Amino acid sequence: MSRASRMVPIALFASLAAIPILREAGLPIGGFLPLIAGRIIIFAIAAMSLDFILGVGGLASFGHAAPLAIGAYAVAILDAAGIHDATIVIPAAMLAAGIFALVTGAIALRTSGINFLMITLAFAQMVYFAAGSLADYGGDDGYSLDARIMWAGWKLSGRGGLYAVSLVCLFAAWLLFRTLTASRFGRLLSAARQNRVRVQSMGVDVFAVQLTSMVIAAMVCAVAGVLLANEAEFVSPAYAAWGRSGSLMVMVLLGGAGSLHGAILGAALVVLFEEGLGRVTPHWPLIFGPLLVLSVLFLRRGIAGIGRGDG
Amino acid sequence: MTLFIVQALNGIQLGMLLFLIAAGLTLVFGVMKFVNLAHGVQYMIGAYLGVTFAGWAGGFWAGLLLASVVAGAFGLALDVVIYRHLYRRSELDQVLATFGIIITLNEVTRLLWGSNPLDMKMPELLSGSFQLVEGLRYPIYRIAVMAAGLAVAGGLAVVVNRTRVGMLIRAGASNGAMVEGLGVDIGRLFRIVFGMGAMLAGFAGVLAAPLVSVEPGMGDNLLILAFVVIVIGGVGSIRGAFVAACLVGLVDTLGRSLITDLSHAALSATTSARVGPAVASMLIYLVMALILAIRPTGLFPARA
Amino acid sequence: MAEPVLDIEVLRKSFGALLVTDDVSLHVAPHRIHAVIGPNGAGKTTLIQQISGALKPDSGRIRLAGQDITALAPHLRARLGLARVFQITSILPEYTALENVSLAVQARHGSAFRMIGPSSGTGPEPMRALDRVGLAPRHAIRAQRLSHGEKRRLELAMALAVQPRLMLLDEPLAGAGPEDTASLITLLAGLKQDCAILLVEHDMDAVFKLADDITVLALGRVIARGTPAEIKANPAVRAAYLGEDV
Amino acid sequence: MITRLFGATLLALAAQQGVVSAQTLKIGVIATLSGPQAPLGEQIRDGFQAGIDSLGGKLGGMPVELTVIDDELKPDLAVTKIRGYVEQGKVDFVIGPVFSGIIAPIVKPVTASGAFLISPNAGPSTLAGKGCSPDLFVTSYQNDQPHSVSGQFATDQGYKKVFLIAPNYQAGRDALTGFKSRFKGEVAAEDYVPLTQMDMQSEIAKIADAKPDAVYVFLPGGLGISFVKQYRAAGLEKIPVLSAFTVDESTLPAAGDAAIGFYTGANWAPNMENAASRAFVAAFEAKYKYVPATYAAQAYDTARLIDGAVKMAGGTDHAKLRVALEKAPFESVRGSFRFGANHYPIQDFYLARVAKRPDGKLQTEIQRKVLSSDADPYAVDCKMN
Repeated sequence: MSRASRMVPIALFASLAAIPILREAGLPIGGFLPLIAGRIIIFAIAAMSLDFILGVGGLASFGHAAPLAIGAYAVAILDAAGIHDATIVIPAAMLAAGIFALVTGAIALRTSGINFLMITLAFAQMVYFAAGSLADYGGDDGYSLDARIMWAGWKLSGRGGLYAVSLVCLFAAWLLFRTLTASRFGRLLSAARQNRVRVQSMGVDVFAVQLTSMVIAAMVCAVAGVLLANEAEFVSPAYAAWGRSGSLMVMVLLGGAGSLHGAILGAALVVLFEEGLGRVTPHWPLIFGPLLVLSVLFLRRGIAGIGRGDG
Repeated sequence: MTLFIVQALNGIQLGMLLFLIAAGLTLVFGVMKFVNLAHGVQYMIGAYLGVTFAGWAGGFWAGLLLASVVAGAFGLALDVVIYRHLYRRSELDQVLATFGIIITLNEVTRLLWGSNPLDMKMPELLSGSFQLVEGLRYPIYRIAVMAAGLAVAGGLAVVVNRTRVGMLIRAGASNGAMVEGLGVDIGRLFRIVFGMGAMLAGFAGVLAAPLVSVEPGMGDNLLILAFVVIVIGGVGSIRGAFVAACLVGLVDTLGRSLITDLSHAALSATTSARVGPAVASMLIYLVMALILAIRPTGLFPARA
Repeated sequence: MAEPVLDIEVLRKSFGALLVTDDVSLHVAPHRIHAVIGPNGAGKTTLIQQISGALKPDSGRIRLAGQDITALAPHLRARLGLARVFQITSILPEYTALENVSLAVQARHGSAFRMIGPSSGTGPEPMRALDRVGLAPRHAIRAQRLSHGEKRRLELAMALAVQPRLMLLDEPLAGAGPEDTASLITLLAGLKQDCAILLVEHDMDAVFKLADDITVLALGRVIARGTPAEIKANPAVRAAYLGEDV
Repeated sequence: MITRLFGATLLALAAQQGVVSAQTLKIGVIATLSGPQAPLGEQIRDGFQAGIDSLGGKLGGMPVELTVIDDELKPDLAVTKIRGYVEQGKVDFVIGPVFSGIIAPIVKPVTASGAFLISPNAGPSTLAGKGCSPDLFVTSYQNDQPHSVSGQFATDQGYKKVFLIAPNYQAGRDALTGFKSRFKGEVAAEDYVPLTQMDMQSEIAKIADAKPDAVYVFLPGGLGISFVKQYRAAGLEKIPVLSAFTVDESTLPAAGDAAIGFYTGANWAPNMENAASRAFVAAFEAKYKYVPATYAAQAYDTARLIDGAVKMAGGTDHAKLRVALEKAPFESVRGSFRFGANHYPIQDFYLARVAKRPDGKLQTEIQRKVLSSDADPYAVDCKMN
């Protein structure tokens, strides 16, 4: 691994950790940057989980908003039942998303290429419409949480608390996916992307490898959904909309597929453009759109690939 | 029963509109391996140009002709300037770049024409309705849309099955390397296919303009439907696109009312009021997932 | 005669009206190279695909070392000792030569699903396999940067690493230059110490040099079988195939 | 150390600025300004600005520091943007949003920051009843009301059988519930269409088949435009269409002459006969070159409400402002206007009809009053104090 690719993630985590500290120290960061950074972290977790299956495993899911929304709805449903204990909410969210990925993945993995893209989209759309029909949880209007989740009696009501927890989750996700990618399992997953038939002819059940990776990715993404619900204190079917799946995919590809920390860069860029530049001008797509085109034409490996050459 | 016939007609008509968009998409993807998300933008541009040209040139027909041609030319220009560089890139690169094109052009449209929906007048000749059966009238314009779709389908069938270009398109869809091996100017073939697809999508946009609301982003939802169509039909297959477009059109109209009725019959009133509409909305996705689960490459895959 | 490693009985497969495998029976004995030849469209590739599990036969039976594998998934066939070298070179381009082989070894040990710990460390076996095909000095090179002939060798090393009972070689010499061909033939001839081989190859010189037994297919059916000498002398084969080609 | 010094200096600077900004009124407008629903957000933005302009650029005698925020119709994004805004400094009022799906998540962040949230359009039942808040005011209506107007009208007319259509989402289902709450006849069918549907033909076929006495539709935006065009083309003119948010000034330019004769339930229309309304419409059309719809009128009223309340409270003291706001000390373009106990309006509702003005533009015109001083049914559940 090159030095740059070791330094970049460290720098990223350091600057994300520094934002609230600097704010406490009185720097004029304003209320907006920590808020945006909080969302960058949450979307980075979701995007990184997508990068694991898409960048490493070559499974281009166009429905990754589904586990995000399932995580968020787990929060809503338990909230309505008066349950806010993180040690129940988070495992429940992960379990639900895992089961969803297990069932839909088993069907989706029969296809490949553009058909895989579309069948995963189809499953996410089903989640979207199903969420909209949950009249007890606000239907299409969404559901306002009574309270945020808490852990061992410690309430995540303050901004700082949720931010810290999110950052820890992102770091944990990064460690997890890095370990997985470097492991034999990760090698197999990547090998199956490079040459599915060869891996099969080595006696490996490619289907099982890919399905396992999809379940893991969905479970991690569900954690992002839990955090997103708590950050907004609101849950809505919009979390499962296809635009959201597309946006996660843009984060991964723009950041540099397969690099994991590229997902953080991609999430940062997308959120900064949409929510940062979006504050300055509603015409931000006029800048962001061409940027996407140029990044494809001139950066072959996303932002994380800048300066690394072709190696 | 009359309702059933009308619903079926509506389904076919929606299917024809979808086919016009899906035909270009499936060929571009089949022949060039190019995932063009911005294909829906061509539909939007067609509709906007149609409204504008109809205003300038005084009438629907001039608008239809001019807008189809200009939309096709615009698509070609995009192809020459940008898309051409993406042909040999991965599908995901293509997705990212053409997504960038979508959000840019949606915003440009908003800047040029404003965010308020526009009005397109129906041509005198085709406005009005005729008596389908006693007490039920059907709009002439819809029959015209259906006829246009069928004519294009027929024309494409002739081009694809009977001409040299068509032979190359078929060959390209099943084996691209072979076509190049034949010493054909593949770039020119690509541009013919691309221009044709862009023009058809623009044509569909003008046709739809008097029926729907012309607004920025109007192509996005239709694009998803068009992708559903080409995936169900089997990527690269015109025949598949035609069959799947009719299927999606019919499922979306007939299936929706059927599901609502079924859920009324099978479930209690409150449950069916919740479940029925949700299932109706996701029906085409259920159908697509089901078809792909059974036939992972779609109904009529072009590739062996 | 020892029990055959591969035992195919009255295999039949059709695409629509086209019968591509017409009651084919075939037996490969241990430590022998069995070549399948025939003109284009004879059904060789379809046969290979049915053996490897990519295609399902309409009827008939395939046994590997006595076990019925007719309906088994491809990766399970591989676990029973079926290795494959493809017509178009099939390797993992982003990994080094050593990593390619290591992965194959891990797959055989069943340790490939391990999620914790580094991916390396499979003992001397992968290096030995590379050495066997003459690629040991190139072990640290990314597979996509190897020459065509080296990629072929790497693929053979990967096939060897699963310690197969039977190796399916689908045109292993396709695209190789004269020098590569000569050394590959030597290498292939040595492989039958390890396992039985089913060879599909267009290069007739190579076939007659390597094969112990030959089965000739034409239009999906077996038209002759025997030793290379018998096949060369068979008038039906000469008429249907050799006459046009050689 | 240096950082801390630096920070202290900045804090001091910020505090100074705070003194200055106390003399201006800090107001944020949050509305949907991108995507297909943007025209509604633009009406709100322009209507509110027109309100400020009508008072010489000041509200309650104080200069206004106005920030416009686009919620993009994404609830979580709206929350972030609104939080970022209210946390930057003391905000007095947040005006918005357009849609009920956005108001629920922003109520808490806005009111918790010490600002008032005044909704110029969205009026969900949840916030009218148990979820009502002392710092939330709604200047539009409770969502059920515009629908129940048509229900009442249908009953008044003696329609026996009415066919209902709405989009397949919460507001759509609420709309039909609202209609049915005052309709005594038979419901021929309740037809829910996907929000993204482009084509209404199959609904129209069902109407033709059912032969109802009237049709009630709630089809906002593009859905309504498609419906209006296709309804005329299908030759169903004889069956009257009652509606809400389907034919209004935001969709009429696109729907065209096909919309003439459609009925809509409303609390205001551009031809409303009072001085405040006439002044508003004239000034609005002169500046923005389009006919205002109720969205703009309600936003205009909101600006005038703030003006009156700040004047009455003599400043921006929160408790005094609330008392003043509750008295609704302004002259509404709707004529009679007051707040109920849940801070939702009590007002008259009318049946309006689409017509062509002498200048060729289309607008809705009031036909007759259907409900007088109507209060929403959820107010009884509101226990504010």
